[in-house]
Amino acid sequence: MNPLIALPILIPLFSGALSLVFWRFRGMQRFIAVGGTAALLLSGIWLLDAVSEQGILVSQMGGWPAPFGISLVADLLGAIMVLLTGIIGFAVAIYSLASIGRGHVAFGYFPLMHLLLAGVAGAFLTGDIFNLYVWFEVMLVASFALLILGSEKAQMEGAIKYVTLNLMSSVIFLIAVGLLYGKVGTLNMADIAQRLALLEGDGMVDVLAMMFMVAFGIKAAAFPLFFWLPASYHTPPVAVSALFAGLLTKVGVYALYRVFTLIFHHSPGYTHEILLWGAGLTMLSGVLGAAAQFEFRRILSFHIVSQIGYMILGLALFTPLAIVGGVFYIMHHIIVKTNLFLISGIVHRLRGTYDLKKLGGIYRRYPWLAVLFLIPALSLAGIPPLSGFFAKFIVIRAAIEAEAYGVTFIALLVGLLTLYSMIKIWAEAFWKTSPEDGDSDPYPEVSHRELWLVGAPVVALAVCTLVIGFNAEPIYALAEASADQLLSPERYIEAVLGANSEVQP
Amino acid sequence: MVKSGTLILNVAARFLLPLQLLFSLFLLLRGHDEPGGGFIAGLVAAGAFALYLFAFGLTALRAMIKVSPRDLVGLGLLLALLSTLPAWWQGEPFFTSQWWTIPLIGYKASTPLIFDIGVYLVVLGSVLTALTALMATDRDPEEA
Amino acid sequence: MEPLMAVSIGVLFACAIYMMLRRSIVKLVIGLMLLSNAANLLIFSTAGMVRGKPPLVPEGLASPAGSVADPLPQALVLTAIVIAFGVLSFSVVLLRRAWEVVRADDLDKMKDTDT
Amino acid sequence: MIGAAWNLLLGFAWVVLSGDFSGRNLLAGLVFGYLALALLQPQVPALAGYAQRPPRLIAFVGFFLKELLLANLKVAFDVVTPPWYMRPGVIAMPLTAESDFEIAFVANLISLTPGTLSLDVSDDRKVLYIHAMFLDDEEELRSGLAELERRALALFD
Amino acid sequence: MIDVVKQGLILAGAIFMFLASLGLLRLPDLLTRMHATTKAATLGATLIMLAVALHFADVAIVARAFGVIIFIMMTAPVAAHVIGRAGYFVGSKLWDGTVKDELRPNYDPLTHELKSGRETEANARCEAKLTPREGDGQ
Amino acid sequence: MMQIAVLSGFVLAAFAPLLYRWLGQRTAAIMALYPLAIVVWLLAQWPTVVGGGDPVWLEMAWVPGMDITLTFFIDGLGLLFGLLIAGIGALVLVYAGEYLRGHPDLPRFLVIITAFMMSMLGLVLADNLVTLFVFWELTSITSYLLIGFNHTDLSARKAALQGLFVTVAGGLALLAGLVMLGVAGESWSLAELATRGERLRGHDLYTPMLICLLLGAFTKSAQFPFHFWLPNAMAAPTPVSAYLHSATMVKAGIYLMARLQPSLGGTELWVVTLSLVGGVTMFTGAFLAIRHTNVKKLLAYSTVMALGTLTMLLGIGTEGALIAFVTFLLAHSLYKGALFMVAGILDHETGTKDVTAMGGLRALMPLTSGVALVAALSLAGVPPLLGFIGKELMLDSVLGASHFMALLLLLAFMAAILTIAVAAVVALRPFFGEQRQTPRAAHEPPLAMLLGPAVLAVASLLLGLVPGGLDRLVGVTVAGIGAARAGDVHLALWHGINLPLLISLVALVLGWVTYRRWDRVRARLAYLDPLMARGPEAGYDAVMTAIVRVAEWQTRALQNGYLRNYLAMTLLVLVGLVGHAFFFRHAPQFAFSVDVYLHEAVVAGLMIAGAVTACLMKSRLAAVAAVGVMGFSIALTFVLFSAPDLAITQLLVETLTVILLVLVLFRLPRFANLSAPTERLRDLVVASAFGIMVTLLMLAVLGGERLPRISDYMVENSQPLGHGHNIVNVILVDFRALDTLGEIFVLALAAIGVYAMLRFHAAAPGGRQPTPRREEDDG
Amino acid sequence: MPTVILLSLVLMTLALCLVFARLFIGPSLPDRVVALELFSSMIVGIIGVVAIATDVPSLLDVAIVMALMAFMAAIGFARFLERGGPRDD
Ligand code: NA
Ligand code: NA
Repeated sequence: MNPLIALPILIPLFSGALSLVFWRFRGMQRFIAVGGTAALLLSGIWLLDAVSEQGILVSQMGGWPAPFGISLVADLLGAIMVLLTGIIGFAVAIYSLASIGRGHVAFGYFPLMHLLLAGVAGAFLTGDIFNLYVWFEVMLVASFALLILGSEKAQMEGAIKYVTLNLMSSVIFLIAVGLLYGKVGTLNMADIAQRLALLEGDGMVDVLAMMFMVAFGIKAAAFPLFFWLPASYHTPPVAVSALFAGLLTKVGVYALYRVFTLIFHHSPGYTHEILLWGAGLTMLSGVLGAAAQFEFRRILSFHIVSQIGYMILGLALFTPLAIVGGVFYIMHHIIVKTNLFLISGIVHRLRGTYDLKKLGGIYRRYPWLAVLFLIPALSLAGIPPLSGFFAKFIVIRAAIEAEAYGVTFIALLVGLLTLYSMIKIWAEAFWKTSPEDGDSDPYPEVSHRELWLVGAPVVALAVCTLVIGFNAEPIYALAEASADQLLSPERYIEAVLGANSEVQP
Repeated sequence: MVKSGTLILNVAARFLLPLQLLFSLFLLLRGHDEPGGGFIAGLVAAGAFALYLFAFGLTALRAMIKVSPRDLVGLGLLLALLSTLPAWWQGEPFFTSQWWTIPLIGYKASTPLIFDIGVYLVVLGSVLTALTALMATDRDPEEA
Repeated sequence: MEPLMAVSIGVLFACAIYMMLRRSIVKLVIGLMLLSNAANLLIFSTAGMVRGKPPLVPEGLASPAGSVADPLPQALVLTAIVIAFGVLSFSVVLLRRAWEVVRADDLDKMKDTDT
Repeated sequence: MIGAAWNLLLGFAWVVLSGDFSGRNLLAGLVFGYLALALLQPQVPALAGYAQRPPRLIAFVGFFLKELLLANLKVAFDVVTPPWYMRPGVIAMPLTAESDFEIAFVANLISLTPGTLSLDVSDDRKVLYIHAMFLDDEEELRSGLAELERRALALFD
Repeated sequence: MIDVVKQGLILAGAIFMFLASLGLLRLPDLLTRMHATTKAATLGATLIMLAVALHFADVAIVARAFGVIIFIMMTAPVAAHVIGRAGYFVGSKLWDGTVKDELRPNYDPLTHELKSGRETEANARCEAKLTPREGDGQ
Repeated sequence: MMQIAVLSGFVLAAFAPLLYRWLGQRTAAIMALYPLAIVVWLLAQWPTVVGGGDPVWLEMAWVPGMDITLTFFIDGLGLLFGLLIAGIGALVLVYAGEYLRGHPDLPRFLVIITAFMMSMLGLVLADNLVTLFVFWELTSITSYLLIGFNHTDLSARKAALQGLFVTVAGGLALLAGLVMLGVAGESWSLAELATRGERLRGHDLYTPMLICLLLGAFTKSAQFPFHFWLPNAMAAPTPVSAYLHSATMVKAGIYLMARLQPSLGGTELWVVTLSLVGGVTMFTGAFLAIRHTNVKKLLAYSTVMALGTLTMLLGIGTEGALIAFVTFLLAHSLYKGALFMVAGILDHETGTKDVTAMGGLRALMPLTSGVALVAALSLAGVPPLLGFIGKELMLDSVLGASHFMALLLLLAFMAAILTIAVAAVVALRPFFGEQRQTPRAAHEPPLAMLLGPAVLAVASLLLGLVPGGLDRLVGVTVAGIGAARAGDVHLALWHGINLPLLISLVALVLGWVTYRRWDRVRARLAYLDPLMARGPEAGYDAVMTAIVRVAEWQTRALQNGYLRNYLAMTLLVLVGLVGHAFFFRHAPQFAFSVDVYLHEAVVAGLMIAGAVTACLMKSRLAAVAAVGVMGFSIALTFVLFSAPDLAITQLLVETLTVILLVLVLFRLPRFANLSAPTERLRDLVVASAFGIMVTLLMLAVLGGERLPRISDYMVENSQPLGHGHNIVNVILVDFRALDTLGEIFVLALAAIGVYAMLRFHAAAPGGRQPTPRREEDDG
Repeated sequence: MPTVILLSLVLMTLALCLVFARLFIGPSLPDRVVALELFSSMIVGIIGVVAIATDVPSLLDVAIVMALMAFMAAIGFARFLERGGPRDD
């Protein structure tokens, strides 16, 4: 029992509410943005530390005993995700100070950002299936609003697809929750797990599993449910893209991990086999999508899809090592992907475009930016000894150990094509001479202060990537411990419901 | 330019507004025991203002409610959030309800009630924000 | 009643999906309205429907005399209705803005962002 | 207005003093309060005319309900029988009512009685346009409407 | 006795409502249909609410039942007025059997001005009243 | 420690630009001290490793959880490679400092090449499979950056990409192979795996593992058919070519195969594959070399030939072959490094790389020509140079090959002829004959540039004259890479007149003839151009094009921009998966009684009618009104089934929604019927499938086993503990207040979104800085 | 459930069907709005009867809200028409 588990939710909620109260005061909003996200980051660090020390932490909201109220549960996976949320939130907040225009601030950019983080953190911490739906919606509506902020044509077009398909996912989720409640009469996930075990052999369990798989599959942008992502992620201001890229799909992945390790783990031969197919096709279709693109952010967007495949692969293989790989992949990916989007934003700021055909000459003019790009880009492609390599290595090792050779082949091929995309960006935007070079100076003037503000988070995230790579052991140990927890759901159930809980009549 | 409302509608709005607002308060305070509660009450209040809006127009509405609906939203959220904290002060999990009896009138106040008031404000503020924004753009289509 | 509701909800969902598959944005939004209503009804009726016993504790009693309708799905639906309302108002306005910006009701004309 | 407030106050006072907080007791308190005010009325100028209002109101409600029922039957009869007996049309009814409230009140009353429906008030507020269903005898209709208006306005005197 | 009255009220209310719907379906034009709806439905609801008042016979509930009656009487005509006016002004077609229309000549569809046809006598008074007065009879 | 040295090497690399700022042009030469120090250190290990035959172990942990260590071990092979890498590296650094003098990107060059050097060192010293792979990939990336050094040049970028793509593709296969190796051998230590050959060769995974590993090795060391990237990599500055494409990177694949020889070698598959691929590569390289006039290309193809030879020797795998392998490897590194640097000198001094454009340079640059001659003689395998010993041993091994002896011999013989011709072209053509006008007036290069080739050429000569100095090294190395016994090796210039010598002599003569008729040969070969165009490189191009094609096709097919397709796809997936689970994993039970009053049925019917009407209406607002009817009917359902709170909420929301819609629709166009009938039919099918699915699921849940509810607790405790009589409200504000909190945030967010959409339009065309519009005055 | 009440409920729900028929037929938007308005008024009546039938006075609150708020929809539609929205839409 530790009531403070709620802090990572309450802090951004408070920041968002305060920010909204002070919507007329730009300075105050900027202050809250930094302070709030820093507090979130600190609470994330504290939480991970506490969970590592004390095991799974639970708090019963409202003081109602376990299956009746809403439980907040922080196991290692949840705590890791919260910490990552804090890191990304803080990085994006700093970046936003320089990259977000006054108009966006005046119309609620910062409150939306806080509340998006709150939704994400809520989803990671809740132990209640309906409450998960609520946090999904908080996150989703915040993302809707962020997506359209500015009302440009592309934003509108992207938003319609984003909104519609995500709402579809929410409705599928809701249907599944409704049916689940009708079936087992409870909403607490630990309780559900316990009760569904009683119903083993009742095929409805698999049917419900499929509904959750599709609902979360859409959120996670898995094949063939990812359409909303490439249609929209490249349209909003880049800080928003970065926030989305780092966190949103990962909430879907997290939900898949949670549900398919805690609740639906009884017939992996069926459910996880389907996940395996999904993972392979997701990797492949995402990376091919990127290969066809010629715009910085679109390439990155498609790669989100492809990388999601690796994460799902970890879950689908369902061996201890595979889960370790999946968790490791999530940690690595969130940082790297956010960073790449942030860098694309700097490139855009410097050169005024995301179009690779129109870009060029950055390597010559801004070598520091080139280095900063190479770190996450090569990490994304799984080049050692960066974080992405270890992530990929564990997953592939797990796949080979599980004798899933087909998907191993796909995973390797996708690694190659990922590198191809990153190199495409590198060659076109950085190495190539700019088509506009020779004109006096066609590019917007960027002040030093601004460059520092947008550069600092990029550097920090790059350092994270390097640290994860060079000092992979602690991260690996963390992922291993987390996978260990995930694969013994009885510990989660015991933590939430108490030691000798049985299904209460 | 079309006039905001008709004489009959205006009179009706002027009468119904206090009635509806009163009713909404009634629904709010009584919601813990009978059908009602912050959300329903907030919607009723928002409907009341919407009627006023249709009858008298945006300027009149702004003149009447004085605060910006967005402030209502922020305040409501803050209030709802703050209502979760007293429990923490008592060392209990967030959201644990606290009940006090207000001395003189014997009224039972509680954090759930404060929470419900927050809900009320948020609902009212949100709906009004949307409605006023829509009406404002409706008023001058060339701006779009 | 529940089986009848099951069928009705199925029809509602079918209508919703059919509308969402149209090319007109307005129809899309109407489809969204139908969709959320159908989902709410589903939660409500899957939990079981009871006539004339609302989940209220009579004055002076500690708990209702006899069984009452399950209050939990009602609370869930209430939350879901509110969320759906928020989302719907957002989508409605989004549709209007999209129309103002794109100047077309035809969703097929909104595919620049994809390829 | 002041009279009503006093009446309410007296009603509550009764409830508090008697210590019985039930609705029935409040009703009793209100009735007693009314009677007290009716007695007091000649001495207090602010209460002038207060005592007359409730009976007038009750009489008016009775009149109104009678009209409502009868005219409804007439429309109902026309609806259920296949041929149309009605002779609808829009007429302009001159208004004696002056204040917004009065006009609106009258207009709504007219709307509620079957056979007539207020469409709108002219911009100069002199005329109420009414859609009537049975214009067989326009003069009778007009006088009936005038009677309704007179009785309604009498409530505010 | 009360039970009989109650049941009578309920049935009467139901019948009036049914008639209202029949009228809505049968009557030939918008304005005549509105006659059916506004009154019959109000009457039906009123009767049923009286039955409710009789049934529960509790002050709080009776008050609520009367509340319903009053509210519906306050709102129904307003709604009818607004729709009728809007319908008429946007040019809803009147039934062929309509005998007269004193409004049409006084209405300017472009400016939405509605004259009374009596301006000449009292132009001055009209000017004075252009701005609606605050407050009313009470 | 060596690991620290390698890692600090990377740090040193990163500081190169800073150093350059302090030290200027001398930086490269000063930085060369670092590899030199490593050479010294390695030499210090010589007594242990070579003298005592004991590998030196340097233990270091990295990621123990993943079985990854940073342990280095230095045995004969490691020492040999280490010395070559660090030694030639030092020379190349000195050379490059001069070659790129004044080049603006010299600091960046130093960064990358130092990093490359360290990666290479790590690669050959690492004991752990994963660590080996880490350094392997680092060499790919750094070499990519080096090949693309002239990054503004499109062809350089293309060549860089090609090299990277091929080597990384192989690298990924290698990764799979290494993992299989680790899994099958239950160890991640190369040294340990070397002792588990029996088990590995018998393992089920042996064949796939070997194929994957060889793919990695072949691509990296430019074996046929992956050889094409290497000549293209000549787009790199010449110091890079001298280093990467002679001594180091391309040898990484060779190193790996040698390293794996004890664990995996000796099987039929191994022998056949390696000797055939090696032989073919050997011949291909030599044959293709002769077609070119660009001196760097000539050398590059001859490198391909050498790499093929080395692979072939590993494939033959006899003790003799392994001795030949080590000797040839060493010889090649020395002369090829020297020749490339000479090529760089020629390019640098004359301004051209075309051999036919040069002639008679001997007079202008005598030192260079001498160095070139010595190195070329080694290449040609002429005594008394080390190359000769290597070639003789090679031919001897081929004669002892167990498989395809004749074929291999033929290939080796022809390769030898061609190589001799190439050597002559490189070393004679520019320096002898009549003097020609070159773009730049040629003269002797600065000493720093001559140092490298001279040292290497002299080494070739010395080691050729005194090969006995290598005996121990070769012996230890050969013992380490799987020779049956650690035989005493005696390298000698003269083995008497034997078959290999005769073959060499014939080849020498024929090679000379070929050189004399080189121009004609080239002209003849030109006829083969169309055939060449269909070579493996065309395959590579086809693959690249295919990737883009497939990608575009897939994008068009999947991400086609049509929301309705996305939706339909999503729903079909859902219906498909759920339907499959429903019918195949589950025996649906539908046990229920229909207990309905007529009025309830009518209300349900109205609900449906409202929804269907909304779909059918031609007019938007009529559809809205129909939705309103549906909403009111739902509210009525809530009233009929004991949910007053829901009923109130539903009808309030319905009313407000209608208001909202009406306000918005005012501006919108009317419904248009845009879809074709077939599309509508398709949509109807999708929609019905979804509807039927939901209905069936509900019926199944209603008819199946149902467990008790947690809500019973709430009903019991709402008043006593929650102090409220309205249980739904108590749930909302107390039991599940967190849900409600989230819900009001959703509402607030939606309001902000709506507000921002309506009032804030950032994209004023042309303007970059969006401005808020009257942000203070609207509510 | 007493027959009279059942009968009334059936009668009123059938009446709802007739109203719906008008809404379906139209032909003009105001006709539909009138139908919707009548629909909501009738629901007030139905709620009253259900309250009696089930003896649940709390349902009256639903009726009050309905009586007080449902006409807003009609006002919204009217506003649309007055601002020049096409009446056949
Ligand atoms: Na008739
Ligand atoms: Na009338």
